[in-house]
Amino acid sequence: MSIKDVLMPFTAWKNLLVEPVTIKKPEEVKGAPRYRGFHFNEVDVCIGCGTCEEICQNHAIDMVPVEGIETKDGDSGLRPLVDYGRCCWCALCVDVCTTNSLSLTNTFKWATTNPDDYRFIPGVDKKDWDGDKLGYRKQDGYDLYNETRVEMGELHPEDRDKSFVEMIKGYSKEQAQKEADRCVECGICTATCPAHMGIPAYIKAVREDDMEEGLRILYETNPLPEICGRICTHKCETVCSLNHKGDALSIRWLKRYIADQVPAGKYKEILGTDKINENGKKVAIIGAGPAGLSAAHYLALLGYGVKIFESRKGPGGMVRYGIPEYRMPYDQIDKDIDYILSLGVEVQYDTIVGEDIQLEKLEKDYDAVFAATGLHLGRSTGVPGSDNKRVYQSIELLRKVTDGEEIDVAEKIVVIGGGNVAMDITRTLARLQNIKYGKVSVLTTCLEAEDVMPADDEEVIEARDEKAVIDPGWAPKEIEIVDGQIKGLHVTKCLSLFDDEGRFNPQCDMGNKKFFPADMIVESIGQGMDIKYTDKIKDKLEFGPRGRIVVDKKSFQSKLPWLFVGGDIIEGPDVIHGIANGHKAAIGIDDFLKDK
Amino acid sequence: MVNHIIIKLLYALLSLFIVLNIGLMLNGITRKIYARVNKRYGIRFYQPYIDLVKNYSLETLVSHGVMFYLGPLFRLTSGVGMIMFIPLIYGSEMFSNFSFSGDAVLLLYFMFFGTLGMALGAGESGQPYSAIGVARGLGQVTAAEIPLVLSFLAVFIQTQSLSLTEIVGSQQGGFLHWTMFTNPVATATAMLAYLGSMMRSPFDVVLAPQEIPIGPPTEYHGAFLGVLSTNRAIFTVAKNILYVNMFFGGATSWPELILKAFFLYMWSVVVGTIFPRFRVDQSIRWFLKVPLVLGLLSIILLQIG
Amino acid sequence: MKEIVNRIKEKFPVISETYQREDLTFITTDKIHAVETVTHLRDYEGFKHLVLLTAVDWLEDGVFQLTYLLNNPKEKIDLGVRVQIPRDNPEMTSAHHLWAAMATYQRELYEMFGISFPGSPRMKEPFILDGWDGPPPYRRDFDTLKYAEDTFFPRSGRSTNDPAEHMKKKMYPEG
Amino acid sequence: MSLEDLEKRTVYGPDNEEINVDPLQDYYCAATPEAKTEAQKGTAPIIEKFANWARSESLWVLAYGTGCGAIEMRPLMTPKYDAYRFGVQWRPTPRQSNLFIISGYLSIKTLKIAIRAYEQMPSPKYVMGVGSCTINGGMYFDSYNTINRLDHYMPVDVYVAGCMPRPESLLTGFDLLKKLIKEGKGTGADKYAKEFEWYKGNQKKIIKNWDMPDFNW
Repeated sequence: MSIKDVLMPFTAWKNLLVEPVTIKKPEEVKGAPRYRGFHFNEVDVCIGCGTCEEICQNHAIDMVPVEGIETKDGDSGLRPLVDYGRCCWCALCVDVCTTNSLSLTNTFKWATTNPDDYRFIPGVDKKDWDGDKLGYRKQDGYDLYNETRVEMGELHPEDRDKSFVEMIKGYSKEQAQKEADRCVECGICTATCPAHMGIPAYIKAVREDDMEEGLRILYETNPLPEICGRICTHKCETVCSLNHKGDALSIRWLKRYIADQVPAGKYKEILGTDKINENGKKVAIIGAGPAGLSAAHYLALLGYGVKIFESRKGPGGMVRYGIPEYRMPYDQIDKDIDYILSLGVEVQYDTIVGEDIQLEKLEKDYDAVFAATGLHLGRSTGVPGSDNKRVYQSIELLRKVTDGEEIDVAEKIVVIGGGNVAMDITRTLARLQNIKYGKVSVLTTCLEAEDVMPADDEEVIEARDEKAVIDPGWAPKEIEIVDGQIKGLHVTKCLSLFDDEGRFNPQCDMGNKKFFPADMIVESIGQGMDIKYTDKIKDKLEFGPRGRIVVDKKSFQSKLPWLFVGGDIIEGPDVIHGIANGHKAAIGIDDFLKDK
Repeated sequence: MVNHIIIKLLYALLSLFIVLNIGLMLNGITRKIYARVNKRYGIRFYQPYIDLVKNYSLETLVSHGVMFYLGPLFRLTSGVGMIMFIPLIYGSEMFSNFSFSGDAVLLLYFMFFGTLGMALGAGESGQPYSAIGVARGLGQVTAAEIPLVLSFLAVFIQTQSLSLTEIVGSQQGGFLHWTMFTNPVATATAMLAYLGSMMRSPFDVVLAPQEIPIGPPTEYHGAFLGVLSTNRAIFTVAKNILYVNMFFGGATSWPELILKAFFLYMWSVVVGTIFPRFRVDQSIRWFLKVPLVLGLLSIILLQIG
Repeated sequence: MKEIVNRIKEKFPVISETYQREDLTFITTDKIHAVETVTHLRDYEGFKHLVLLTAVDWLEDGVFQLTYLLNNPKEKIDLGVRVQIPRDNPEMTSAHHLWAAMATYQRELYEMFGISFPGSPRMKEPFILDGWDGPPPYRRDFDTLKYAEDTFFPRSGRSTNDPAEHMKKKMYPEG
Repeated sequence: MSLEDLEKRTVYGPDNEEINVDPLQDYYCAATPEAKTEAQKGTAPIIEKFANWARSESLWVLAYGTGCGAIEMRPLMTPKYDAYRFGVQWRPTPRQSNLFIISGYLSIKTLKIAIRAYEQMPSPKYVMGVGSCTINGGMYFDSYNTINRLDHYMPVDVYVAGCMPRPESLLTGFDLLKKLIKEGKGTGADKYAKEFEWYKGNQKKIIKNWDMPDFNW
């Protein structure tokens, strides 16, 4: 020990007069800018998907209903309740939040005598730190799941615009699993899907590469997965929680993937439908469309003898006759339908109920009747000139294409209508023109402006890729006809579609006019139903708005106990509503007949 | 005569009260200084008062035996006893308390008495940490006390007196008459021994708050602890006054006394604040080296001189 | 590493080997030869240091996998000797005579997995779990959550809703 | 120590003298605690108030770092936070502390120690539960040997949220506790005495190997 060692410590005494390093007011200390303090939830942004609850390792989050927040499509109405008796501020809930509504503020001081205070709903129960600017939020580019969906292979426009080959290639196994990996299993989609399909469950099956389980889940609620996997309006994807901060999950393509993987021959074995115990009761179904087939499937499984009366030459209804082949190949339709028919369902084609066979006879011969005749009548715009023979209904043209009949395609065509059917006919005609003339000259116009067009965005984009012109926002006024030949369509700018009371009442700017030259005009502004077969029992039925038959929402039973009605003539029009209706009607019929 | 004693007693009690306050304030201010050297604000200077009140207001119950109760009492007796018999203010009839011609020896006895009482009481608590603390404490205090007694002896021999009043009296007439200057070797010895008895670094292994909870008083709580800290305040000041009387010319007024006591106290603070802790064996070895040699030297020098 | 494993292979049955890293290898041997192999490694191959003895519960396969992880301080390499023992009535030869620490590991495994090492000192004394009377808690068929809920009074008043079910109930009350 | 060590027994000295040993009598007070009656409090409210002020301004802490939390406690003693200026001091022995800080989870083994320490503290004594684990199990909620909520085993006066709470949060907890004590609401020890049977029952349900006296200080 040297003298230095003894004296050196004394230098510390200089600190006596130095200002201490102590924080003077520790109660004012704030956390670091990205400190993980207490939770805050932007309740309006949150959709209550419960992903935060799912990821929480400590079971610190409960999903609870909150007064004033309603359950609606895409919003469960639940909000996370955090228990600070469990939370460990790992912020996984923030990282996984699909809407970015959940954050951690940088306030972290909270002492209390009552531990139950530590259980609160962030954002709903007002706290001092609500609205703190700083704190922990999900960083850009840092995600626990992929924000962009796996690209779906498509045929290039130049490869597809001359043929009716299916343009969507479908996912490979790697792609499907990668896409399925994005699912957060929130289940927001399930309620929105009319058929309430077990979406998270079958996506999980894709992730785990268990196709048989996936198929079983599909068939629980949907007996037409190949069809739905291609042309479903996928309402599920619009409410998908991933949609809030990236692309929605490709739920539809994943469904198709499952169905595509399983060969038709294995269906019966996987679904365990080799042997069905018949119960001896018989049900007649009018229409072999999605609703009718769906009902037939579930009734057949329940042991009923099912016979379908179909007016056309083949099964499938609008799926076959209304949707072009490039979207919905016929062999895939057959795959689904053949399986249903293999369950013992009979179909009598070319039979129009009301003409070839009377409803009364069906009532007598069968225990119950399910009518799902769909919307097969085209609607006309009724503008001057629309009675010309070169003015067509899209629905008729599509039917002709399916039946393989020749269509006299003109060189210049105008399509009126902005729905998916309008896009279908536009693209079908474009292909036909391409085949016939080697060039495309189809123009599609509709009342709705671009952003409110009812057609799916991808349909519009693809139609444009195929060189069709889409010019929305115009109201047709007159078809110019010279010597019986169509010269074109006069339109005026459409300003608004609905009046103040929400009724359909388009307003036009008469000064803003346009002329679309054409040799042929196709109207595609919606379809009507033909329920003439009910004429004799009309008095016993009840009709709602737009001439729809009133049915019980649960069982689809009409006022006549033996008559069940469903499909597009009740709800929709779309395929998934039809399937859901068919399923519910099947259960309704079963309930009705069980005790008989 | 009785009247005289009663008045004396009252004055002694008054001085006791004053000393207690000085002790608590010293304690608070020291810790404040200590904190500032450590670059922090430290306790409020009146914190020792609050702690004292709080300790007395806490529940006190324990049944470790009679000696356990007597331990703090012995300790307090030593502090109070010292004050009772120490001449506080030179020349003041009233504040000479009960000093008498042999008081220096009695005071030395009181100094050890408390430690011993504490050792017995803490020992009875059955707390192993207390036992360790007691063993360390007794070892260290004994080692420190040998040089201390030697230095006192030197002063006694020098002044040919065992009366503190006389010893102080012999130092009057200018600061050069202080023992500090007349016998610097003895003063140095005493000052080193002083460090050992103040329970500050580097000699605070007895209390060792981290390794063994708090040394001998581990089991003492509530009012016991209150008594102990009361004594700590009184005893420290009493010891300082003894030193002032022995080596620094005593005091003729209260301010002088407080000032001298404060600076003397600072000596242990200056060292204690910055030095790390000695182990018991290290401190015993140290006391038996430098201070012991110095103590012996002081006596030998007196014999020669 | 490879030479060592080859030398071991000559003397003991090695069921499989995994070359994890340059300085870390695992070999699997059978129950009868495990302790012998470990002894041999210690005495002849310089693996003087026992890093750990641990167990893995392969519930689906019905086995416990014990791993004796040994370290050769001179060569700075690690070798793990794995052995699988049946899950029902698990018992393993004690190796407490090789390293003093082994007894502690074996005591822990007895307590946590219920693997018995006959002859291991103080094996049946409680080690970490004081007064435990449930099944060995590290076994995977032991449901800790249920045990905790039954035993430790979780704070009541928690309830949660599944978003999908809640939405179906709210939006389609008719079913 | 095991349960046998606490049993009464007779030992014999060198001269065959009989010595009766009753460890519970010799080392512990086996009497159950008693709550302070209203009468005791009511005698001199002003004194009680003054005492409460002193108690609140002189919190001597027994910090039980069970695994977490000890690291958040230390900064309070360092120059940066310097909790001493608020009258908070750390005490290494339960005998001299009046605030017991349970920072984090308690396993069955540590609970045993915590209970003994709590019972050794002189009343009025306070308990501060720090972190999620003391409130509802925290991240160890499904552990097989970690208790879920502290208030079943000892009365908790103040909880501080966090996992672990930062030193500033602890200071917030001290402030709240000071307020409570000044208002005369720091009555955890009385609660413990009043519901002694309930607390003991809970403790004994968890600590199956109960080898200590029912009450000891």
